[in-house]
Amino acid sequence: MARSKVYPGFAEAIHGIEDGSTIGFGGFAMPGVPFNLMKALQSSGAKGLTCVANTTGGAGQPRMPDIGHLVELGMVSKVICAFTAATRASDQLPFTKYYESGEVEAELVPQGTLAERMRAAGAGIPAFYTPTAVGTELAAGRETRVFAGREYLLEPALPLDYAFIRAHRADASGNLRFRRSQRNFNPIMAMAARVVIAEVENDIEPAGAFDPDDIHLAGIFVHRMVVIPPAPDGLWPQLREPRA
Amino acid sequence: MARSKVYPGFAEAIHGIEDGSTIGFGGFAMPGVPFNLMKALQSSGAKGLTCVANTTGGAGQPRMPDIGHLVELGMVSKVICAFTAATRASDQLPFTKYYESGEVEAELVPQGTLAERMRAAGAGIPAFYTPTAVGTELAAGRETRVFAGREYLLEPALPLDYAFIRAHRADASGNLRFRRSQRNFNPIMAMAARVVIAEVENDIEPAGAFDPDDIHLAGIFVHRMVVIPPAPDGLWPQLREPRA
Amino acid sequence: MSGLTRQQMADAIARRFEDDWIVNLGVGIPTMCSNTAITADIIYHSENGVIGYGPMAAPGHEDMHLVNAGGQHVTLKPEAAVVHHADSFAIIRSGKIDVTVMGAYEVASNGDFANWKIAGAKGGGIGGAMDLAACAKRVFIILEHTQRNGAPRLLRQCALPVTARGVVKLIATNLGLFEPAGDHFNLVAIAPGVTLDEVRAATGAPVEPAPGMTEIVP
Amino acid sequence: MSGLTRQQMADAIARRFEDDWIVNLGVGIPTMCSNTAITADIIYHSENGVIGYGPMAAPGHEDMHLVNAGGQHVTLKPEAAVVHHADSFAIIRSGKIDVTVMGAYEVASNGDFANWKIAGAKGGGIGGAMDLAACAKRVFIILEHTQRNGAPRLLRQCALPVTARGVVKLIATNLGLFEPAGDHFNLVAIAPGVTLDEVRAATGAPVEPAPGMTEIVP
Repeated sequence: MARSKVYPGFAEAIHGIEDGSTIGFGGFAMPGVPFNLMKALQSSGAKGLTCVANTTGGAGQPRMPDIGHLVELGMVSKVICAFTAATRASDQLPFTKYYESGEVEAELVPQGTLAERMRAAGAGIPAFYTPTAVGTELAAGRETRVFAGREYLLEPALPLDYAFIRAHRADASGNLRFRRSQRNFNPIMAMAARVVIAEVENDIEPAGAFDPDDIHLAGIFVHRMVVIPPAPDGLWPQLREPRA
Repeated sequence: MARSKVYPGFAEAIHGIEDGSTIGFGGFAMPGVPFNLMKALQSSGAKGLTCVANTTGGAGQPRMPDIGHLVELGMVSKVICAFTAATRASDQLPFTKYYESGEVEAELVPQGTLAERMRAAGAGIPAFYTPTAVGTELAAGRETRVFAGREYLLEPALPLDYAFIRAHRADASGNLRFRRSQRNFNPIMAMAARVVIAEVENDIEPAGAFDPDDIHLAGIFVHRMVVIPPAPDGLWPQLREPRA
Repeated sequence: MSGLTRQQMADAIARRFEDDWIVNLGVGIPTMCSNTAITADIIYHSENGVIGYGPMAAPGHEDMHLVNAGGQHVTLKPEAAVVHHADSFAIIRSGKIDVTVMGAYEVASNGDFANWKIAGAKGGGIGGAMDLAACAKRVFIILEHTQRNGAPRLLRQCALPVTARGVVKLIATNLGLFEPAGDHFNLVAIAPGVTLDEVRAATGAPVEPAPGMTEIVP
Repeated sequence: MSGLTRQQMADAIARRFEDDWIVNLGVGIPTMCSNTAITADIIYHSENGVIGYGPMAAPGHEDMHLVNAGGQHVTLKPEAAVVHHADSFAIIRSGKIDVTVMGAYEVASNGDFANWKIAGAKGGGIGGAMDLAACAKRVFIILEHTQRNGAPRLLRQCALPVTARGVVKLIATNLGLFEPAGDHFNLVAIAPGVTLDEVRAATGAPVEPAPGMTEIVP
């Protein structure tokens, strides 16, 4: 008989993250970010992490758990993100100070390449070619190749040890559904990861609750699940404060 | 205002297929095969086609429209399939005679590589590496490369001019849903194609009929749709006769 | 010589959209294109996998699961569909975006532009910009014609690290609409109350009036 | 010396399945593994994107939209999920299939096997076999020990073009269970009523009884 995938709390669900692990954090802006798992990770004592996400975080208010917090706690050795600095000269990300001091490494990756590198890892593809970033600073010194007269950049797969994701609904076998733009990086990070830990916004439903045609991420990819409690115990997306 | 994507019949929907086109036919075994579009194509007069599908067809009974029919009509110059010969010595595919005589070319591609080559075309990836077929006759003389100690084969994208697909439900904007294993190659062939023609098993529903989270192929990929009439006017999957 | 407002710059771009185009709007002024009243039937695509989004959600009616690439709470049109990030960028990389409209720090007459890295910064904010710039059928740029200190943003060559090379097709600034033309910009349409000499003085590359140059009707 | 029936060969393989394994069964004898009564909780995966299928559909209760990779009408278990072909092979290529069970024309003591091309044929039938063989965690093969004319199918080296090299972990034939061991096969378990000499005589490579060799209980 298969073991239950449901864990009683976030700390239990993230137990055993090894130092030096590569962790992907799903989400884009607020929707689909595993805020509760990220918060629990802050207390885990893990060190030397490589953190993969769209952004290092911290540009908006209210500030929710992000990679920047893990950096501030000295848990991170490297980030792999599509945003590693603010895009407005007047802003500064929490991460920036640690990056500029050399305390933390960063690999800046175009968002589509980031997504595709994880998709490749989840698809057993070690490397692929993309037109993105050709002719830019990011391609400097790297391998390119011409196909049908156009130049492409070789990009390696990006496998993850862990994916922390957030879903709207789950059944007991781990089949997940995401709502609206909550889906974003979550399914592909799950496919790229060795161990997938999901925080879920609704109570876990019995296996068979979803039509097999309507599952966004199959249960074979999902190893641990935790139901998010109502606020204030659980963290939920907030409206962003308007920018000046 | 956007033009209607709904066509009155199969002949109208496939009108204008140019000689020399590359056409992908969705489906795996019976589910999801665009039988009606394939039948209409037999009368189109198109020549020199490159046909892409899981199989050239004709191994089972009852025989439904397949690539073999197009070959028999002299419409095909090349097939790209995961099955180009029978797997039982006692069987012979309709295609075989034409292949052995040299009348038609064939590219035999492992099924996962076939799927991924079309997925790559639909994802703007000109080429990728796969472990499949390394060390086999299919890799003879081809480019391989070692990543992390394992050998991989370079595979090019496979773009299509047309994808003929079959779906269960559609809305007026072309959003499609497939049922059960009907999904198979259909969405990825659609993503790889310049023009996508879908036969649909139910009446076209108004835009908004599906939850945006429950769409298997977004309408931006679908250009022409035809509703399949009830049998005998429309072709529907049949039970296969048991093998001896 | 103030020229167009930010909304008017967006309007000048949005009026170029054609029926059935799939359009991706970048953060900032480009998102204002969706406010422009146009007759073309447009499908808006957002990097985070939203196909067919509509106007901004009214305050108090935000769907907390639904944002566009700028993090704004949008609404969905009836034809909307949601995909994951890899499929969303499959759409982008395979050339299905008819136009991407982006902001920029600099744009050059050779079609290069720069919008991901501030001078002197370590790191940058690329987001989806490099994928869109390399792969969309058309790249349209909206930016203020000059920096706050008056230095030009339309240049012969970009000084900042570029986002993509040779891809920009059309530029809207507060002074007009421009097309990169190699060693110069063609001025396709000029903002009302602005003179060609003023445009030339504010531009870091030669500017030639295009044949049939018009005045923008804001 | 007839040895095991086809179902008994499948049973001998299926009893090696472990809890939570994701299992892919090839066309022919391998599909019979799903008839074997085992206690392990298995998830069956089919190349056409069906994850978590169950027993064959009862005659008259077939779902015309649902087949496994062999084209048979199966049923779905409550935990089932459907994906498209690219995602299905993403699961395969990324190594998430714990075991693939396939038929073969030939299997060699170096772990090679051949199942896609008949001698003298132009073309072949690969299907998902090369992806599964190259990428599954374990490749188990079920085949009749000899051809109809008595020629061996277990060889030192494959004569037919191979499907993958060095991947086979376990082989069930009507005469026993074997492991490729380089220059010979280890006989892990022998079919009842069959002698080691009979096995050796029917095999095209040396056969050594494995330490602790057992007799198969059909």
